[in-house]
Amino acid sequence: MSQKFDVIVIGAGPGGYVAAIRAAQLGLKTACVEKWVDNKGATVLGGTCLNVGCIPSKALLESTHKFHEAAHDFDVHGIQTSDVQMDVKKMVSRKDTIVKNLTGGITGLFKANGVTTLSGMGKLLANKQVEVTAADGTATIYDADNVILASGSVPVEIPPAPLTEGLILDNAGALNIDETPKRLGVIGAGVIGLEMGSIWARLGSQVTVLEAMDGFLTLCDKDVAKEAQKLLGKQGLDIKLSARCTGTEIIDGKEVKVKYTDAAGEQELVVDKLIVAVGRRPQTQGLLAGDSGVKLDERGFIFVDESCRTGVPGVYAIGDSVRGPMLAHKASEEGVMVADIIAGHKAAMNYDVIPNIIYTFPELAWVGKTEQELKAEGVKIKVGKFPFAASGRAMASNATDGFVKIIADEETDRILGVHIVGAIASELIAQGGIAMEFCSSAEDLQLMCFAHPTVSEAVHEAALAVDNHAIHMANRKKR
Amino acid sequence: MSQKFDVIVIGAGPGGYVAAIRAAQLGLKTACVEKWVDNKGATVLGGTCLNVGCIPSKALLESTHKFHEAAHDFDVHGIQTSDVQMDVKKMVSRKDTIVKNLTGGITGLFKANGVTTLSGMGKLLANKQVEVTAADGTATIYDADNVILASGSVPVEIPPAPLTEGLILDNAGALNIDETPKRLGVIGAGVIGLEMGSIWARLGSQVTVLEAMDGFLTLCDKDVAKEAQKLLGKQGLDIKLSARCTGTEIIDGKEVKVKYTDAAGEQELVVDKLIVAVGRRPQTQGLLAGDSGVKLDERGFIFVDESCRTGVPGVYAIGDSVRGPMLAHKASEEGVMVADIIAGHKAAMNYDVIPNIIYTFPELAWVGKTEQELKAEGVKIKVGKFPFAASGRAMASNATDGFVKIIADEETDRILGVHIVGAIASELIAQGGIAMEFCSSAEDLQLMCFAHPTVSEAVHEAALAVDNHAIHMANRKKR
Amino acid sequence: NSATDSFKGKAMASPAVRRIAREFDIDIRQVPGSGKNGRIFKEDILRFQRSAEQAA
Ligand SMILES: Cc1cc2nc3c(=O)[nH]c(=O)nc-3n(C[C@H](O)[C@H](O)[C@H](O)COP(=O)(O)OP(=O)(O)OC[C@H]3O[C@@H](n4cnc5c(N)ncnc54)[C@H](O)[C@@H]3O)c2cc1C
Ligand SMILES: Cc1cc2nc3c(=O)[nH]c(=O)nc-3n(C[C@H](O)[C@H](O)[C@H](O)COP(=O)(O)OP(=O)(O)OC[C@H]3O[C@@H](n4cnc5c(N)ncnc54)[C@H](O)[C@@H]3O)c2cc1C
Repeated sequence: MSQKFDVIVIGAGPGGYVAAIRAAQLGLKTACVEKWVDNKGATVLGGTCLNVGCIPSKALLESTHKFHEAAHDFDVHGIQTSDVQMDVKKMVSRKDTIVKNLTGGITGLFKANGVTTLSGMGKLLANKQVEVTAADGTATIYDADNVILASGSVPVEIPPAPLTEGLILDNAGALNIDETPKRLGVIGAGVIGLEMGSIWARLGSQVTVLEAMDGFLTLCDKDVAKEAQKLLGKQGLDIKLSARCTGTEIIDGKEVKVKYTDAAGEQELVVDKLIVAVGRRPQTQGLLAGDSGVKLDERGFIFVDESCRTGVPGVYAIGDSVRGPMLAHKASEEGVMVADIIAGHKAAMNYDVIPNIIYTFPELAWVGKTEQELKAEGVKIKVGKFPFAASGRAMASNATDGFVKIIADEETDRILGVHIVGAIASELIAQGGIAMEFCSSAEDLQLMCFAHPTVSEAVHEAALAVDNHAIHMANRKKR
Repeated sequence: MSQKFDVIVIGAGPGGYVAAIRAAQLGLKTACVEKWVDNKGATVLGGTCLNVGCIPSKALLESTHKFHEAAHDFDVHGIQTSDVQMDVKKMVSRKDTIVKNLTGGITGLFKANGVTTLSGMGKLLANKQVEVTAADGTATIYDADNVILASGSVPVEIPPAPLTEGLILDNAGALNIDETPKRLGVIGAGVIGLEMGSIWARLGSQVTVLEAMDGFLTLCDKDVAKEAQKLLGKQGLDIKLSARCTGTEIIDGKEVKVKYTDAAGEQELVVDKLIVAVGRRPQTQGLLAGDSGVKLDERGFIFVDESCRTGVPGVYAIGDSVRGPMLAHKASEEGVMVADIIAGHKAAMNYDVIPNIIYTFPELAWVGKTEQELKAEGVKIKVGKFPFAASGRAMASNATDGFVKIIADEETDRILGVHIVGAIASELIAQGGIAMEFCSSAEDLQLMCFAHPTVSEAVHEAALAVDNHAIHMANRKKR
Repeated sequence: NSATDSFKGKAMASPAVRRIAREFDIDIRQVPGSGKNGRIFKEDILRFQRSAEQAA
C-alpha cells in the first residue's frame, strides 16, 4: 500500500512551503514535493523567490545601492573616501550565502514542523494520487486527502532573443553576472527589468532598457510612473518605449547585437550582455496526468475559484501558477488560506489589499487602486499628496525624492489607494495595507499621532492633504 | 486700541507653530510669539525641535551612521574603500543647512497660511492679553480671544556639572561639537544621552555614559532595554549604571575630570568633553503675569486638563510645558486638538497611542504599554516575538539585530503594546500605532498580507507568534 | 463626514471580524460595535458569538 498524507504540496516556493508549514502546524500530516536541486544534486527548497527571485535580487540591490551612495552621496555628509570599488565576485558570493542560509532555513522549518520533503518531480494523478519521480528515475506513488499545486512560474522566452550562455540571460543568469558589463541591454521595463537594470547602472554599466509598450509602468499610478521615469532617467537608465526587439546576433562570441524597431524605424544596439525580462508564465509542464481532472484556463494558469479550489474536490492550486499578481506574499497568503480551508476553517483572502513593490531607488510601492483605474470606473475621488522634500527626516537622511499619494472616495472618505515613491516605500506601504484592511477613512489617518521625525509623517500629511489640511505644505486653494 | 487676534500662540516650536498653522487654516486670525533669534538677531521659528533637538540630532546620527557603515560594514558587500575619514566641520555645517531650510520653511508656511509672527518675549496678562517685549525692550500689548501657551522646555542643569563653554555642554552645545573628542562623557543614559553618545562613538570617541539609576532604559519594555544594552555595549558605549555625578573639575582649561560614585565607591573619569543630558524642565520663566490666572502643577508644568485647558477660559497650554511625554509629535497633536477646540469642534487626543523612538542603531521604538507595566496592572497577556535574524530582507540589508514584540490581551486578543528594536524601527512603529488606533487584535494583523521581502513581515510574524503560529520561526511548544 | 459609515460593498469590518463572521455564519450588521461610529472589533463579535451560543 502506498504511503498516505493528509496534504501533499507540489512545489516548495513561497506558496508551497508556507502552505506545507501551516498545514503541519494545524496538525495535518503533510509532505512537500520539490524537484529543484543544487549542483551537488541536493534538493533545494524556497522556489523562485529564495533562489533566483526576490531575495538574491534584493541582496544585490542593497549592495549596489550602498556602493552608489558611497561613490556619489558621501561628500555632502562630510564623509571622505578615496577610490570606492566594487568587488563584484564578493558581492555575488555574499548574495549566494544569504540564499543558502534562507533555503537551509526552510529545510530546518520543515523539520521543526514535521513536514516530509519528497525529492523529485511531482505529478498529480487521478484520485488525489501524486507520483514523485526521483532524479534516478524511480517513481513512487503517494495517496493524499488533499493536494496543493504550487508549481510557480518560469521566465517567458522570446524567439528573437534565445538564451545564450553568458550573453543572453534570464533572471537566473542575470543574478550571477560576476563582472560589471560595460554595456547592458534589458528587454522589458517591468519590475524585474528595472531592478536588474538598476543593479548594474549603479556599478557603472551603460544600461539600455527596451520596452515594447508605449507607456512606462502602466500598471502603476500615473504620478508614480511619471516620477519613476524621471528619477530612473537621471540615474542613467536609458529607457526606450515602443521599442520591440526583432532579433539578436552574437558577435565574436562576446557581444550581442540587438535589433529593435521604435517609432523612428529599425534600430540596433550592441551590448555586452542582454537580460530578457519580458514576463513569467505558469509552470505546469508534466504536472498533471491526463486524467487528473484539473483544468488550465485560456492563459495556461491552473484554473481555480476565489478560494483556490480547482475543479477536483480536495485539489487546490496557489501562487504564480494561478490567476492574480505574481508575488511571493500573494502566493504565501494563498498557501495559508488553503491550509486553513483543508483544516476545516472558512478562510478567505482579501485580494483587494495586496501590496506591490518595485525595489528601484527610490522604491515604488502601492496598495489598492490607481487614480486612473478609479477614474475609469467612474468613482469620485479626493487625492492628497505630500512630497518627501518637505519631510525633516527625509532631509536628515538625504533622501528627499518622491512622495506619498493617498486616494480616498469623495463621498465616503474611504481610502482606495496608497501610492508611494521614496527611499523606504517598501516598508511604508504596510501602513497603507493595514489602514485599508481596517477600511480606514482618510480622516482616520489624519487623527492619528505619527512619530517625529519620521518619513512616515508623510503618510499622515498626505492623508491631511486629501482634505487640504496638510500642515507642512502650502495646500491648494479650496475650490 | 490694541490689535486683536482670535488666537495668539506663545512659542513657535512643534507645539506652537502647528497650533498656529491649524488655527489659521480653520479661518481664525492668528499670531505666534517667538523670542528665539539667530546670531544676526532675526527671529527663528521651530523651537527646540528644529533648532537644537530632533532634527539636528537626526542629521548627525544619519551622517555618522553612514560613516560607521562605510568604515566597518562595507567589506561584506564587496565594497572596497580606503581611508574613510569624517570631515566633522562639514558634517556639522550640513546639519546647520538642514536646520536653516526647515526653520525657513516654517516662516514660509506662516506666510502661506496668514499667521502673523510677533517677535519677542511673550507674557500672558490677565483677560487674555499678551504683552510682547521686543529685543529693543519695547513692549506691545495684544488682545486675544484665545491664547495657547507653547513655551516648551529647557535642559535641566545639575550643580555638580555647571555648563562650561566648549567643555561641559547641554544639547545645544553638544550639537555643535566640531571635532571628534577623544574621550567623551555623557551624564544621563536617556534618549538624548544615548543619541549623543552614539554620534561620537561612531566617529571613534571613547564614550562613557553615567546613569544614576540602577536600571537601563527602565521606561522601555524589558526585552527592548536588554537588547539595546547588549548592542550599544558592543558598539563601545560604556554605560555605567548607579553612577551618580558628584562633581567636576576643569583641568588646564581643556579637560574635564568627572567625579562620581557607583556601587564600588568614589570614581573619577577624565574626558575631553562632557555632555549633560539629565532631562528637561518646562520653560515658564517670565511667561505668566502674576494675575494671569494660569497655575503651574507641583512639578512646574502649566496645569491643564485632558483637553489642554488651563484654569482660565480661553487659555490653553500644550507641548513640553504641560504634563505628558516630552515629544514633538505629542506637542503638535495637542496643537491641532486645541486649534480644533477653539474653532468649535469636539476634538480629543488619544494619549494611549503616542509612539516613542530612540534613534540609536539599531533604533528602539514602541507604542502602547510594556510587558512589565501590564503585568503590574495584572492584565493577562500573550506575547509574540520575531527576530530580524529570520527576515530575508533584513539579511539582504545586513541589519539583522533586534526583533518585533507584540503584546496582546489574552482574553480579547486586543494589541496592547508593540515594541521594536531594529534598523528602521522608527518607521515600522507607525504600523503598530495605526493598528492600535483601530483597536486591532493580534489576529487582525495575522490575517493581513505583508509584502515580501520587507522587514515589515516581522510585524506580521510577531502577530502570528502571539498565537504560536509564526511561519518563518520554530514556535514554542504549546502549553 | 463620518469616518465609519458603512461603505458601499464590503462590510466595514476588520479581517478578524470578517473571519469570525464567516466561521460562525454571523451577519455582521447584527453585531453591536463598540468603536467610534459603531466600528466592530474582534472583541465585539466574540462577545456576540458567545452570547448567541449561550442563548442556543
Ligand atoms: C528576479 C525576480 C525577482 C522577484 N522579486 C520579487 C519580489 O521582490 N517580491 C515578490 O513578491 N515577488 C518577487 N518575484 C516573484 C516571486 O518570486 C514569485 O511570485 C514567487 O516565487 C511565486 O511563488 P510560488 O511558490 O508560486 O512559485 P515558485 O517560487 O516559482 O516555486 C515553485 C516551486 O515549485 C517547484 N516545482 C514546479 N513544478 C514542480 C513539480 N512538478 N514537481 C516538483 N516541484 C515542482 C519549482 O522547482 C519551484 O521550486 C520575483 C521574481 C523574480 C524572477
Ligand atoms: C537633543 C534633543 C533631541 C530630541 N529628539 C526628539 C525626537 O527625535 N523626537 C521627538 O519627538 N522629540 C525630540 N526631542 C524633544 C522635542 O524637541 C520636544 O518635545 C519639542 O520640541 C517640544 O515642542 P514644544 O513646542 O512644546 O516646545 P519647544 O520646541 O521647546 O518650543 C518652545 C518655543 O517657545 C519659545 N518660547 C518659550 N517661552 C517663550 C516666551 N515667553 N515668549 C516667546 N517665545 C517663547 C522658545 O523660544 C521655543 O522656540 C528632542 C529634544 C532634544 C533636546
